[in-house]
Amino acid sequence: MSHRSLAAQGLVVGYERGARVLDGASLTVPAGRRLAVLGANGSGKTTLLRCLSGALRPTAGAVTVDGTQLEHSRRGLRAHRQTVQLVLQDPDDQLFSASVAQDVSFGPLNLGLDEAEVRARVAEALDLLAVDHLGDRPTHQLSYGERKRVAIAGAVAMRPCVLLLDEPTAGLDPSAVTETLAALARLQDHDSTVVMSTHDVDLALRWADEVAVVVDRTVVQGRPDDVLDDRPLLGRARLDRPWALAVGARLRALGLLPVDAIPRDAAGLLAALPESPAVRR
Amino acid sequence: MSHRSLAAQGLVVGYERGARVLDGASLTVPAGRRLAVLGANGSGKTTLLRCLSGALRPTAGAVTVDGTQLEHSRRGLRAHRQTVQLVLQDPDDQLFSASVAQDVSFGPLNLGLDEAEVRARVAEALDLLAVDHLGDRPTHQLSYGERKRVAIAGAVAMRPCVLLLDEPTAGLDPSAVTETLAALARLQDHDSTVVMSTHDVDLALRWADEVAVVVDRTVVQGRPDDVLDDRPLLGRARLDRPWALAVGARLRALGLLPVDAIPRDAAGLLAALPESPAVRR
Amino acid sequence: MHIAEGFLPASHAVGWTVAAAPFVVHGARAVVKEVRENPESTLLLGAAGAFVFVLSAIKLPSVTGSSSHPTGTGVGAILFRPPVMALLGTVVLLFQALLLAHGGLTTLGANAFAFAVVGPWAGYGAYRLIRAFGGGLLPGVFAGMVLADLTTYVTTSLQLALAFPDASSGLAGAAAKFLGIFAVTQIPLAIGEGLLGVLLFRVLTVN
Amino acid sequence: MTGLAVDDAAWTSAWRHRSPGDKLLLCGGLVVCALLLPAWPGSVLVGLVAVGLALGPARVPARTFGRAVRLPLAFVTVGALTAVVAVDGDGIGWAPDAAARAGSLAGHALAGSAAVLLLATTTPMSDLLPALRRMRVPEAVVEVASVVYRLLFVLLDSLRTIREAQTARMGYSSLRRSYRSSGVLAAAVLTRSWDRARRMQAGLAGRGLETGLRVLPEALPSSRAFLVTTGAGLAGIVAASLAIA
Repeated sequence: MSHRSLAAQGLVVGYERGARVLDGASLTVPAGRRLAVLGANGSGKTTLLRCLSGALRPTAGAVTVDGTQLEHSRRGLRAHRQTVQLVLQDPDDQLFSASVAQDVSFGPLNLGLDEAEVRARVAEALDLLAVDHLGDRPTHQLSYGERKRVAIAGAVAMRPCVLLLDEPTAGLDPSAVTETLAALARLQDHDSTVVMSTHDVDLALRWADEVAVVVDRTVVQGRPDDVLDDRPLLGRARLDRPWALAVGARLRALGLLPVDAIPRDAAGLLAALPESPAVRR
Repeated sequence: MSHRSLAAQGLVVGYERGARVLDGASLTVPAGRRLAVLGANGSGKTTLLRCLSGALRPTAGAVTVDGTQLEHSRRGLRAHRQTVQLVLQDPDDQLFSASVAQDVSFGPLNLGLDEAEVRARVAEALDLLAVDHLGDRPTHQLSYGERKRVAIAGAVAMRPCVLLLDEPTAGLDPSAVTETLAALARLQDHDSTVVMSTHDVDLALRWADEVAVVVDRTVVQGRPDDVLDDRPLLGRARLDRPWALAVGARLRALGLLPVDAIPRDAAGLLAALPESPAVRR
Repeated sequence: MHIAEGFLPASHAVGWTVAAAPFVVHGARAVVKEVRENPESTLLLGAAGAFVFVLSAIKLPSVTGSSSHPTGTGVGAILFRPPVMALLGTVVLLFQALLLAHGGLTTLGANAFAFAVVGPWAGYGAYRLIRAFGGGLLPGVFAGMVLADLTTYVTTSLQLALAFPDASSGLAGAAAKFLGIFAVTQIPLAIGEGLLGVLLFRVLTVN
Repeated sequence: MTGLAVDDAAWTSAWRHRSPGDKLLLCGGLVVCALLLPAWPGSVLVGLVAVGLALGPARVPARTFGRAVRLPLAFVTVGALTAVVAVDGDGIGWAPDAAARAGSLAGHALAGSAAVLLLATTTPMSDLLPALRRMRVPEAVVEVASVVYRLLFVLLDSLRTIREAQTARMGYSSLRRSYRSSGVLAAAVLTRSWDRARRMQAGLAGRGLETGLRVLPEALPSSRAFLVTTGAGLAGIVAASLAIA
């Protein structure tokens, strides 16, 4: 397992019902950097991730790993699946075994690893996601947030170089979001490049090194503070401008923030602001 | 249909698996005001709403409408249902018909209304939720956000005085959230009191007239800018402090906001801040 | 494989409809009674029917690489009993005819007789017999699933043979032909369905 | 969610808002004609009319119609060939009139299938099921069928997603693993179906589930012109067939 660079060039995906979902979408996932894929529901985020994972074969365009093109043959897909893993949004459709440990062992067992190695992989994955205490619990007794993390563990046990997560924080409460982000940071340290899709622009600004906005069937990629400050783009993408960029811009204009300070969240903003000149209550 | 005051006193709910979910929870939904019920996942938000709707009978405590206590008899529940409707988080739990219009007609038909009246109610409900264009689309072709609004329409067609919504915005993208909030405002104008549960503190601050935090098996109710600024309480409830309160407090301390200004969102904050004294680029 | 629309002569279509009707009506009565006593069971029965429909969308893995789908009526008969399966099976056939163009409307009776009556009863009978003689759950499920699948195809073959007797060897020759084409080829797939049933019940009983 | 092609066509067909009774009458009439009239020219006429109406006024995508007809075509080909092969002690040969008999069988079946498909691609199940009620099918059965219709899409969606997740984790990389994964998949879909039913019970209780699942079908009024044309068209097919045959 090591960080790898995953990319897509000129993806075209057309559904049978007529309209194209993606039409010339290109994207680069730089090895070892956090990429957030942003888009409204129905924009094609999930379709893009499914193409990257090999689950969906685009009508045109190519997916490459470190420059080598993905072949949609049995053999090509098998190799790709050991490099790239996708975790879909709804954990219920990814947990299909009775117990947590059993579910996480599904992938490693299919890789033909021996029992000791499978156990080690399961333990490692549960540990990375901080769900090791759930190992022998039945999957249907878990909370939504726990199920989401166990579903991620199932993919992590395959030791992917790139992990694609579709809306990993959707439906989670703030503390579960914090735990999930901590787990993703551990995965990153453990040499998996992490890509997440989300429609939460504030989260993307706070978390990502780079963002890719899926808009008008294509992708606009760049730095979070550039792309997420591009109001016409956000309007077309039906996304909001992160509050921190809006408020930060005004405070810089007021001279309260240094001209080069671009706070990404409340903590960053408060830290960058001067301490109160007024008397505290 | 008219606004009614719904309340719960000293609710105790114990699950079979041992621990109590609620233990002495009291809550008042003031007629015609927006109440947000806040809590982390698993805190008992849904249980509380189910008690209020009559779906769950508490071990102890009472639910009242305009002071009259809910009886858990067939007759009592039937009357209650015409006053209070609950919409669950997962729309697939409530949409049993493949035709949107047929699904919405289910409730009114069960009220024993005649065909013309049922059709009128269906049309009204679809209109209020701005999903009238979906009337003849199949449920299984709708997006998640569309299904959520159709599920709300199914409850609205019962013309409830109080509408309880469990996480109506969870999983929705920003534009779908905006549309849902607009629909809720129309319902409010249409004389339904709206209660929503959420774990999004920023949304609660922005939307609610009052908030009720479910914490430690009980409920703390009050004004959003009071309750959501109570950091020890939020800590116990595993919720974040809304960024607007944190940033607002600092800017007041810096003398940039009037002492009585409590902005609830980015737009409010920007409006309350002075225009830039510096030269604009 | 269900008999396509228009393939059976009218008299056969009517005859098989009459033959299947008592079983389906019996099943409908059972369902009506169940729903009257317990309105919520509408949802459970609907879910059961949807499950049987969806089960036939699972691809049975096969050595040759050609794919085939389980009938699913064996597992349905074991879980929900043959009378209910007679009705649910017929509903599923109606849906397959109208959503997948698989089967037909005038051949619904004939297909129901094979798929929703004979298959479930044979499968359920085999399952009960094995259980009664002290066989375990899984052998019972295996036999039930294999038999439900196989008897469905045997019945379909015989229905076709009855409709189209062989020009020189008559009914027997026709039966041999249709069984050879539609039933013998099904044997490995029926065994596959049995295996699938065993795996399914093994997962269920572990839970 | 991706649906089933025939169902998608039904919801978007230009005949979606025609009365289901009218369409049943037309398609039922065509099916009966396909069954009872001589294959030449009866079946040919029925087939041409059914396909013409589907692709013409009903605006069903030709691709959907063509794909859907493949399944009956396969059955009819194998079935008809088997029927016209003669076997006896000496071996295998063609029955007398093999070509004519096979043609007639295929004609009846393909015309009938096209007529059923015309109904299927223009009328969603949720419009057809209320019509069953008028045919004296018990309310409870119609309600169960309508829940089947809703849930099969929910379960198909689960099935596809679970299978995709299993595939990604190498669940179908050998025959043995494929079997194991399929068994797990079937069990998972079964538990989902129970779970769905249970959750819907809770979800619908507040809207009055204890009185059943009655719904109000859309008002899709019958068209006199459509009925007259149907009657005249069917009579024409019958007359032409009897005259020519």
